[in-house]
Amino acid sequence: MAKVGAPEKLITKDGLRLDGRRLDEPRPVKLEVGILKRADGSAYIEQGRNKILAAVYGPRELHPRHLQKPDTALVRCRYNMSPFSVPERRRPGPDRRTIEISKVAREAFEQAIFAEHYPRAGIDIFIEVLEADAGTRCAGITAASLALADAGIPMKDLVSAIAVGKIDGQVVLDLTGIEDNYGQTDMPVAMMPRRNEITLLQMDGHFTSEEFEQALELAIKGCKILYEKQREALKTKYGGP
Amino acid sequence: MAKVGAPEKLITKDGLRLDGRRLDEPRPVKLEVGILKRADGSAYIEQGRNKILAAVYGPRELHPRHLQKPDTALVRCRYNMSPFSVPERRRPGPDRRTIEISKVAREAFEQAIFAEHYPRAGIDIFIEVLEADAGTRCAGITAASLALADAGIPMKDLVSAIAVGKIDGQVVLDLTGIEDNYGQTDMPVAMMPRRNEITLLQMDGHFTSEEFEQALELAIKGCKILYEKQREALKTKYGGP
Amino acid sequence: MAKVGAPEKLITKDGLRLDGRRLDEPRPVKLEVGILKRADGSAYIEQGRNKILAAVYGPRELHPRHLQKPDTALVRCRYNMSPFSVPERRRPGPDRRTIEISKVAREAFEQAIFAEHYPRAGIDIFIEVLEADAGTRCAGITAASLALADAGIPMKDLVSAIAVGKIDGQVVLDLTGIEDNYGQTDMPVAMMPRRNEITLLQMDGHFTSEEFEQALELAIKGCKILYEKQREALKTKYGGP
Amino acid sequence: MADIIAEIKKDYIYSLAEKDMRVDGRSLDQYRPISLETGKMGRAQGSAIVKIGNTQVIVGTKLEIGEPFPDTPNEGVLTVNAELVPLASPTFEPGPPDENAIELARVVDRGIRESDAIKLDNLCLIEGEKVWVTFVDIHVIDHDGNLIDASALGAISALLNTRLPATKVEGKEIVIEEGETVPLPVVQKPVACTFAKINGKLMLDPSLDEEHIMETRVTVTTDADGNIRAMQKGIAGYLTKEELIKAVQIARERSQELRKFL
Amino acid sequence: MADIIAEIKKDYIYSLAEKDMRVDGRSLDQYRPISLETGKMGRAQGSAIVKIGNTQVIVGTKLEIGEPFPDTPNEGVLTVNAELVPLASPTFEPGPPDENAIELARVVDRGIRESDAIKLDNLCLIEGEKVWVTFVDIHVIDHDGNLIDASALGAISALLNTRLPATKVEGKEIVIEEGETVPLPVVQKPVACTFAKINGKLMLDPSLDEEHIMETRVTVTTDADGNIRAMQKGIAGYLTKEELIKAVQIARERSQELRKFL
Amino acid sequence: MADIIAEIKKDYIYSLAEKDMRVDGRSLDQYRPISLETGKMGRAQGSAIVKIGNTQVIVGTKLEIGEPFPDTPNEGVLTVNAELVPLASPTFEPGPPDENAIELARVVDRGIRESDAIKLDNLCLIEGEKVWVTFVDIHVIDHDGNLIDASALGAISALLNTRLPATKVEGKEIVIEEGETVPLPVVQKPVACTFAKINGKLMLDPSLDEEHIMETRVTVTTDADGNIRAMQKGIAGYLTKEELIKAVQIARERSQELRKFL
Repeated sequence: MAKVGAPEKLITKDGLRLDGRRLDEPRPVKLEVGILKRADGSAYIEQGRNKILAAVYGPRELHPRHLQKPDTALVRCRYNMSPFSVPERRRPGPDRRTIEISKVAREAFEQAIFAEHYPRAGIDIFIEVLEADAGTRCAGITAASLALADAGIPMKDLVSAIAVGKIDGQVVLDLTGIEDNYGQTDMPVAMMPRRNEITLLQMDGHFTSEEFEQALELAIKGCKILYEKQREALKTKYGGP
Repeated sequence: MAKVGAPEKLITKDGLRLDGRRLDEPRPVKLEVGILKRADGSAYIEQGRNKILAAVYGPRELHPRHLQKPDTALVRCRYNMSPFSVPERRRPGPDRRTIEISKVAREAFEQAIFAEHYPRAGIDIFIEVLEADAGTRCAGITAASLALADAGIPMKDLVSAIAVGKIDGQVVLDLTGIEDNYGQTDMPVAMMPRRNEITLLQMDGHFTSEEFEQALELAIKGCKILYEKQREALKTKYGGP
Repeated sequence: MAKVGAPEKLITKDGLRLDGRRLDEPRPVKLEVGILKRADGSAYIEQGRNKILAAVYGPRELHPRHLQKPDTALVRCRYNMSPFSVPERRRPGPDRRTIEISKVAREAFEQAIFAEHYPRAGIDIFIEVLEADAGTRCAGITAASLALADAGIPMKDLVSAIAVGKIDGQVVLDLTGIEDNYGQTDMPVAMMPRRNEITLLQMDGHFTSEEFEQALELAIKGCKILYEKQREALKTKYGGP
Repeated sequence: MADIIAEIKKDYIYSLAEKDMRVDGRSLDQYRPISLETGKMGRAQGSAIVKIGNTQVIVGTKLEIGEPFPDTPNEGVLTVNAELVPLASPTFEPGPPDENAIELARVVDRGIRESDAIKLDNLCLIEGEKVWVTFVDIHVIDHDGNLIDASALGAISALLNTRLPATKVEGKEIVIEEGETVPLPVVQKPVACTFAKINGKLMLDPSLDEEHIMETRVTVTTDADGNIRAMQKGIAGYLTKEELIKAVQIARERSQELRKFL
Repeated sequence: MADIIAEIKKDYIYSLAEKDMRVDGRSLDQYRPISLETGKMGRAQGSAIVKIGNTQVIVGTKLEIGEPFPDTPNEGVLTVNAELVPLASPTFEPGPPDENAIELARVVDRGIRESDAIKLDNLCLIEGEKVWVTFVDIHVIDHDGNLIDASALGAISALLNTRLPATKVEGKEIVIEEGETVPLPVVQKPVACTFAKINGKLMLDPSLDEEHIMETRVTVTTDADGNIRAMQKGIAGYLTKEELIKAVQIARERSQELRKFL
Repeated sequence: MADIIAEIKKDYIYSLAEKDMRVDGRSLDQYRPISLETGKMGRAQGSAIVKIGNTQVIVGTKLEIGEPFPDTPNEGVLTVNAELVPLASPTFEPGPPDENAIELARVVDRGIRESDAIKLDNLCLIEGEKVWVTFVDIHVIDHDGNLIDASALGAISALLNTRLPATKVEGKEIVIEEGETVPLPVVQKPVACTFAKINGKLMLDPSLDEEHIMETRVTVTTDADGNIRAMQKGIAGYLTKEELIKAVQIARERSQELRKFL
């Protein structure tokens, strides 16, 4: 499907991508922890052009009451995009895409959080995309993971996330918007890197089974890179060895 | 009001209708009881081109609680059309027409169900139109009545329903879509045939008082025909003399 | 900003307005108390072309329960316009403008009502605009104040309201629709006249600080005129010295 | 307490019904006092304020130029809407129309539409492209029973009171002739008569107290020639064939009284 | 009580899982009995009724002429929607699609879209102006587990069953050639295979009882050539790299069985 | 417990107010520290990040070509929207804007509109047909009091930062000149100053703790010439004539400080 305005190639002759990255190289990442006053925990991520805030409230009393669970906290997640985060102004409010992303992002954390420590409570994760350029769900999860830690929510491990994909027939790490639009495949992955437990995986496009295995390896490698950056950000905020 | 695409006549010279029926003859009807596994009771009806499912859940605990009635069950009904049930795709969700039909269909059953046997409970009737060709509220009620019986809900009598109308100046039984669109009058009727209690009656178009009486007689006759078919369908499922 | 269809002047050579009023003269006002049977209190106002009903229900049991306040009544207000109250048919239901007006009108009364006499209760104020010609929020508040009195709700004082504005560079009382559309400034004010407490003030347009003071004086004067009319209307209904 | 009072009221209404009597002294087939004013709503193209007893309904009409439906390219469009604003009753809630408001609007709509009250083909401006859309907005302001008859009477009355701007068609443009108006082409006078069935008796024009305890409800809309144009059984309960025939007969007679107000 | 029964069921399913067995006697990578009927819905342009065990899904397609998206001016539009109507399960509520219905529709949509199943460029009528819009409506009527595979199978089957009106373009007008139809250009057969992970074992085509206690869920959509076109991990829990690779492998094999129904 | 702490805080703020002092050491007519960054949001046509104390608001502008309103056929359209996203405060709920968000947006909107800050007639492309629509989206991300002033400052700042694509009109077509942009024609700098009334004292720029216990609130929006362009009393409570005049006077003075950031 040739689309309007497609670039001729996404990988140059010297094997680099349009923004100069190697195939297995993530975009530059900047992470900051604890940047909001009202939230119980918060973090900010810049990954390429992506600019995303995450905040956590809780454990706190859960309303309406009939949602309370007698033996565990209810984890909720809301992924939202600001109206000015995308090329065409976005109408405020959830749409089908953000509802699905909110669901899978929540599910990526349910495995990690010791929710059973807080029966009847609510733990709310908010991801606000301020500027978007592909991979926002992964970047949002990476930031939300830090916001959870900043809020003091006990977790088995941090959750780290990154997308892999296929462009010009090659498996690559961390697609940009242009690579996502004109490439063949996109596969966001989230995991707890120390435990090798994958808690989010979606994929669309085209992979042979060999490519899938290669991509999965690369995603795991990418998550581990993000994991180190997350730990650094926490150290910057909280110190430690 | 001459409409686009109207046929010249709805009754032929030999006194038959476009589909070959006599004036007082219902469309072919096929009824099946107990065709869904999850529902507490269910039934399927084909009446002419109409294809309709009905299911019943309950008596069951009613949520939200403030709807519970201390001395009787709350009977609810939802008449819904699938997006592909009509010539132009229908947007999912209720509209003014389906809300009104849901109301009058529920009211057609409230008289029949021994709701007072189940204080605080809810009894939910669902009618899903899969293919529509006039008379769907009546066919849906006829099917829902069987679903209620299949769910073991005690009733004073089965509710049977059929529409009468006027086409080319003549009172006829069980209008098709084309007869409804280009005829003069439509009058859906539901009743408990053994008790001669009419629990639904709507009418629009044009009847003299004589025509109205004639139409009402015909509707009662039609309901009684449907009633026999309902009893047969229950026998097929549950046996008996 | 010259608008389509603007009149050349809003104040004539002899210093009168298009409808013949002096600059500091309110429109003719007609007030009636107790005109609805079901409401606990009601009133009707005509002010120029404005025709507005107000009704009060309460103090009454408040649903849903989680809104109940342990030490005071909850005051609610709904300002609504009928579909036929404005030149172009208005779609039923609240819009941003009516939601804001409902909020500031409620706030204009919260100071006046002894809500703490009725813990856990609800007091509902409804304002229905039947015909609109500028100043409807003020006229609605003036009427609602009478409806509160008619419902026997204890208040520190009646709330009286009127708008002031600037047309052709002059500060004037009680704008008509044409004056509002083609004038420079609109400033609705509500107050408890005997206490000199201003409980609603909004303004948009252009005032120098001198004009603002002049306008505020005029608004207070206008509220006091309305106050006398309110008292007369209550006397007509309830008698007294 | 409320329940006990309701029970006492019910017993009283029932015992009167046995003697063909009603709480407010009316006979079974008698309306409460009716009043009707038209043209009071200055922003509406037509309007009516109807009172039946303490029930009060305001109906306003608005006309807009819009598109016809594809299957009736040379007819204007009629839209009837009802708002049960919470000012009118402690049981009405703010929010979009519920099933009661929708039923009310649709029953009134069918009465007008099915009696061909408006010559919709006269409201076509450019076939398949531009027609007059007539909005009939029913605004219930005081609910003391029998909203259907008050609304139906108000709707047809407001339509009879409606004037629309005179227009000329120039090519594909509609030119409004400033200041000139023509009456809406209303050619039939449908009127709804609603009965409560209480203790087996049919009571015309039920008051709210009667509605609270009625077993069922039926509305018969007739035209000036005595033909039936729309019917609606409402709420739970049942009617027999004989009861329906009787309701039709009374409606055909009593509707003439209502029609005198038009 | 419900909790105790759930606990007992869970223990039983877990203990069977250890022996690679399932409650209904299936092997871990075996589907329940499948049936598929097409073309039964007479108002739809294409339709399929799918049963997998007791799970039943009806899919209908409708075609309308509409506008293309600005970035794909010469392609038709595909819209997939799923309704979890409350008739199908005591846990489904009336109302707009919730997150489960939306996820279901989007997973099915991606399978079709990403496998280029429909030649969307053949559905362009006038570039940038008029294209065929294909609505795929998934109507779940009995929910006994694994709605994704049943819906995906139903969707592609309904599309293969779809015929659209033959058209001619005359200037800027689309002329429908009455009575003549052509098949929808469907060129690929994507099929979804969903696994529940229970006690560490991957179970293909989970029943509702299995879904109630599964640790996590993963769907693999493949095309006829064995390529992966879409994946979705659902609900909480996790998968290892090895589990994902295994799921892909089984899906590539077992999907061929499903494809025989097409 | 929460109540007791609230009570103690209130007493403390009240007793300080008597001495014209505030909890954070400010004078009554003093703002918290203010910072303002523009142009950081790369997908917006203009943007600003405003901090007043711990309160943080991001405003982004977007421009689209759309239709003018019928009564202003040769003017662009301005739309101001505010989202109180739940990330910003434990009291904000997801969902459509509530009355607080709507009031916030409308107060900011009136300040811009009524001061004629944007030359809307310069945003007309084809009279009566095509104009620039300017969306101003206020995204509150940390709520520590006085959202109105932060949002108003952010809005005018983002507008001043906005560049729109250069266009040529060729017949009825709008041709975007790739890469070339022109500034949005912003000609006035309205600024809002909000006061809390606490223990009878007017406190400029209330913090959240002050807002929790304030008796009433008033906002005065002035232009660079010291004229009043919009006012809004908020929440319950009252103001006297003298208090209002004083608020206007302080706003006229202090707004100049805010305007230095623009």
